Amino acid sequence: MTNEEGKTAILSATDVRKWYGGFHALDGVSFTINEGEFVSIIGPNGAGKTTLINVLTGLVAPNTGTVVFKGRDISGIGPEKLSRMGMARSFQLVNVFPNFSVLEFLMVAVVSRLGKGTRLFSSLLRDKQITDGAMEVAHLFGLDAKKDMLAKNLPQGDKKMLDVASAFALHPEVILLDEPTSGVSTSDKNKIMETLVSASKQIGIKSILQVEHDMDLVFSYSDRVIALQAGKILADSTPALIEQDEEVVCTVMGKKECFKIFSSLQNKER
Amino acid sequence: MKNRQEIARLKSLKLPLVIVIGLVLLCVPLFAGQFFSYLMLTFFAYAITVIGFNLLFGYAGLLSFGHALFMAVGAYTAAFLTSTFALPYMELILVAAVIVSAILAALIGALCVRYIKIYFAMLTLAFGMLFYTFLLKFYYLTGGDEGMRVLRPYLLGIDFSGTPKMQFLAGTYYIYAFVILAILTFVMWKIVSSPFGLCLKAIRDNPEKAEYLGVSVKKYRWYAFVISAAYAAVGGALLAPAVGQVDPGLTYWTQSGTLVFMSLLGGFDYFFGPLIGGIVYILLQNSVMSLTSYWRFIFGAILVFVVIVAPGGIAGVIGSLVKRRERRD
Amino acid sequence: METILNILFSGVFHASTLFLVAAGLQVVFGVQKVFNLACGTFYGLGAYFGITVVKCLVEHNFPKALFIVPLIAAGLALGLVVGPIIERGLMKFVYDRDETFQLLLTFGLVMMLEDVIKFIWGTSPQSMGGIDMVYGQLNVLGATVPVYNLVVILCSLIIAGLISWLLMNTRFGRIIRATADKREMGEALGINMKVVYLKVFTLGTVLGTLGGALVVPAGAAVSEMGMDLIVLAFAVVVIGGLGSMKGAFVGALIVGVLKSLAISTYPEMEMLTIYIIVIAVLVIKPQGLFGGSRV
Amino acid sequence: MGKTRREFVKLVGGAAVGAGMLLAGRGKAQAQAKPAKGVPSGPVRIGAMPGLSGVIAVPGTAAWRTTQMWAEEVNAAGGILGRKVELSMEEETTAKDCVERFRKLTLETKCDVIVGLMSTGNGLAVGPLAEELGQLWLAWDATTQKGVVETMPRTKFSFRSTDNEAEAIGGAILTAKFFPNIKTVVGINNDYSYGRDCWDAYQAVLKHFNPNVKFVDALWPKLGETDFTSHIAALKKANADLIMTSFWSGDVPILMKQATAAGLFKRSKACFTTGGGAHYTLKKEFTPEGIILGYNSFYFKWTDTWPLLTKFVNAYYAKYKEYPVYETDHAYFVLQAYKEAVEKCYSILGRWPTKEEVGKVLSGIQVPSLSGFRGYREDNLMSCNFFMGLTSHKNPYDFVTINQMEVLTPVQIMKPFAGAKLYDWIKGWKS
Repeated sequence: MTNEEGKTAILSATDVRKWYGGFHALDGVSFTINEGEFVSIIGPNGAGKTTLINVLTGLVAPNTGTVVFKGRDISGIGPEKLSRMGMARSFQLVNVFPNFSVLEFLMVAVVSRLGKGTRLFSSLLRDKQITDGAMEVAHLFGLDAKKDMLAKNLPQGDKKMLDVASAFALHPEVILLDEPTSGVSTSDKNKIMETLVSASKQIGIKSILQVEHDMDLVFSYSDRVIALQAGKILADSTPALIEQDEEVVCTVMGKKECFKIFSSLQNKER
Repeated sequence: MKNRQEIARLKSLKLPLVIVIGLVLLCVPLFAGQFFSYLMLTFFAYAITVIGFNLLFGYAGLLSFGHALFMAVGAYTAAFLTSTFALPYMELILVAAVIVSAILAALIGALCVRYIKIYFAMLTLAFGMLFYTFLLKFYYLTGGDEGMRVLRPYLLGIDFSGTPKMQFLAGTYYIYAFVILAILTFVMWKIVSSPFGLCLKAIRDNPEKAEYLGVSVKKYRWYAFVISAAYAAVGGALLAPAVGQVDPGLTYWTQSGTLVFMSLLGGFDYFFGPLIGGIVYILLQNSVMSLTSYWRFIFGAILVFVVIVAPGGIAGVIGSLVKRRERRD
Repeated sequence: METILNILFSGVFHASTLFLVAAGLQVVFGVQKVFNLACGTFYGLGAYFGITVVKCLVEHNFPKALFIVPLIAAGLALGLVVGPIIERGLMKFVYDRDETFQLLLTFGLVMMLEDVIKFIWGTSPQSMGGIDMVYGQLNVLGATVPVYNLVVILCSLIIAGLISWLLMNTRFGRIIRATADKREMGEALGINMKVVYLKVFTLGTVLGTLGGALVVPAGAAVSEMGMDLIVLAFAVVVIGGLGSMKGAFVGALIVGVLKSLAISTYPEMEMLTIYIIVIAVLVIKPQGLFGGSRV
Repeated sequence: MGKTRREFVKLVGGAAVGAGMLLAGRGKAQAQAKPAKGVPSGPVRIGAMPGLSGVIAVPGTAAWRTTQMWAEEVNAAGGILGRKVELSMEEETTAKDCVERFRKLTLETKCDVIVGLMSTGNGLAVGPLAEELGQLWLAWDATTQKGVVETMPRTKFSFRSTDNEAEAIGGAILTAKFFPNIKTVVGINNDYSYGRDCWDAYQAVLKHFNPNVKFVDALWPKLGETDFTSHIAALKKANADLIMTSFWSGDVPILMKQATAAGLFKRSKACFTTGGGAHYTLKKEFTPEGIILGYNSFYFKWTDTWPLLTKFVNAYYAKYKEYPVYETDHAYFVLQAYKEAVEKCYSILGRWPTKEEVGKVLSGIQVPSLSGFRGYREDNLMSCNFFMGLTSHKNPYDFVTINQMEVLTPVQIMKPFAGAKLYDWIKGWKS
């Protein structure tokens, strides 16, 4: 499991292809995520990012290729089993239990982590392990003051946080975040990323894989960046190198933005 | 924090209220006539059924339109044991009803829980009607349309055949049924406030998300299906000796509709909602049926009214009234 | 040969009315996602009303041979009146609710309308006498078939044709197909969904009442006819696929012919066979035979 | 709730009584509505349980109408021993609800007697209950016994109807008489106990008279079926000399019509053992002449020499624009039997009798009913004549009636006592 660089691979995709009719959402994607890495996936709309996440989390089975998590092929295994193997995800669009309070919401994840879901007759609220587990995560994400509020009544940003927090409450080894900061004001984005990083350290999450649009965030927090375009990997490298790669930046950010960045660079060089 | 205190206050109020209502129900035969006691007895049987039904409907979000099937399973178990096999021990009947219905529900449920919403409703409806035709067709076994006699069972091994029937029903049997209702209500309360109950509610609210949080959606739905079937069977087994006869009409699809009606009328979002619905339905039917031969119209109109105006049912209306009052305070 | 023909004719005759009711169920489900339990009751209403109208006209010396005209008109008119009343008066309040509530609303309707029929027409069976026999009988390869039954089959086929033309070639049909796939689609296209729902529900009601009116000259109207039919219509749509018009057509044929076949070969298994097929379809192919293709 | 309801009933009952008195007052002298000596002053409460929906709605409605007419008539004539009759109606639905309603009528409404019920299943549920509660129950149709099995041998409070199979036995006797040459028979009966028992008994009896007859097929449409085109295809396939059916409700005209439309009666004779249950719906247009039609225990036109019948049929038609069906006589008889039993008790005891006393007198009673004298046997089973004959178009109505009418007596078509074995009894007949 240890590769040549002395890192331990935890999740790897080999030549994954997924097509819907004639449309190739993923067209031969291969990469490996190692323990301890924070990897960001970038790419323009329709590049196949969400399909990739769906394949990696076992929701969608690839047409060809394999996805291996902790040494086991997980293609099409389904989210429930995967979550018990140690992989969790959050969603691009807010995905909560609308009628649950924050605490109850997190308790669902804790119950499932502790494997107590089939306890029919034990009291939920008297189980300190469960309530404490939920409170701990609520605290990490700054939701403890709102723990009795119903999810549907939370402000948009908190809903998003709650969704992410519930994934963290599973104490996964790998977590996949689908645009954790989308729909959040720019000023809050950095705060969220800080929270994510510190929470993952506290909980002991080994690797984070995120889809993100905000390039500043990508470049400042990731260890590695994978750029997708039209279902293929365009580049897979460190943020520093990607930042310089005109083709990648132009593809991901669009011509106009790209021109701004690179023209200024070129001007400087001159 | 104020919110929390209020909840605590409400909770501390709720338990004594439940106990008082329970005691009043228990004492009904002391101050009411035999017929009213008998009505309450049928209510106990239906209460057990709907409280189980609501685990599926209210908590897991699955609308079964064939749940009367399991009530009939319980009732026919009582008929078989008392009439065919001459084993009139009520405890044995209850255990057998639970086992038979659980096995049947495990099989049917394994197929049904793969679907939700309208498909689940239709599949359960189809199974209910299949059982209905089975009861009608295999008449040498089930007595067909005529059904079967249910003889008076022994309670705790004691033969009460010396007591006149109504005295038995409004006395010993009444208390017996009440105790079972109380126990099963308590057990259901434990179930819904357990981690399992939480997971069921999570499944109802958002099955996709629940799955990502490691909740085995289908398995838990299946558990809920089996539990609710067992409850219905106990309800049916308790009802049968009171009626004295079982017939296939018990499992016709409109009977399943009645169970849904009760839950909705009382408010399926609330733990005690279906119980309120059950008692109101039974008392209402009792008086409306005597008043007019067009009682179906009135019941249909009530159902339509509840669906359109008060989908939260009676408990929902009470709940919102209480909330409004608290806000004013 | 004669036997096979007899079985086929009776199966298809049964299927033709079953199709109309099931089609009404399908179009409403396809667009509004409401499983209308009251469709059987509409069928019963249509039967009773058809008798009343035709009887009244015949008493006033209306030519007997032309009774089919006022009969169809009665079925249509009743649906056109009852449909909008129920849609505007009741259904519209529950569109944004869970489909459970919609199902229960129609269950309430079944109970109410049953008593309405009893109130208006009483409990005695109503029939038009032998009026359908004015068309005589036809001998096909030794099998005697009442011509009226063929007329019903023909009417049903024409209606099926009209519906498919409506769906494929008109603006209303395109809207129905679009909204059947995605409700938001219709709203996004700037269509007044209120009007669409009104029209669709009325169409569903008309199909039911028309089915009842058409079948009744060959039999009689009895109070339990609606309850009897809803279970069969339910079987049809499950087998054919919920929401699919093609499914209603094929499903009705399957149930009709199968019923006919079971009755003449192994009568004890008649209903049992249908339920077992329904469950088998739900288990093996839950979307039904044509569930994939919408409306 | 109970109290207000009782008041409501009182109101309605009072209005009915008032109307009845007005009507009666016009004709003959008004009888004194004052209870006789030793008789309680309150009204006699009679509970009635008619089926008003589904297949039992047709006879149920007729029986309920008859009950109301009887009550009006009796009240107009001063009631029972001067006590007014007050009716409480509870609909017959499922067994579970019937048991509940029966209890209510007994314990809440405190009825002196309960009449009604039609379905055998409901009878089996209510019969033992009546014995347990000590409540007089005079059944219209719901039997607790079948010819084949006896479930309640000795009753004190349940007064039961005739055996389920009586009509089928009568039908078979007449088949042998009218159509001695038939060789093959096909049966179409509802798929429930009444249909099956009728088909079995019919076969046994016909075989007894005509050992060479073959029963080629049996069809079992479910109760409440409303389309028989498929069954008719199967009947055609069977190609038998005679079609036997025990249909009795709204399905009779449908079957008749669809069979005629398919030309079935061109080849086959038919025996509708109970088809007269909705006889006015059998229009001439689609009902052939010369098939056996049974009217159960009441034929609205059987004689002009029994004024009770003529008067009743006219009054019924005038009121409801329909002709009465067989259930009217069941309903009329049970009430009349109760009234006369009470009066008989009074003449002996000098006071209002207990339910048990009434029950004792009811055993073996004979009273004039709509279709002649009717009674209860010593085993508390109703004994009455059955009317059957060949359909005829020679009448002033738009529906068929019967000629060559046979009156089948209970001795002919009902086994002699409740415990007897039906098929042993039939085997013992002289050919």
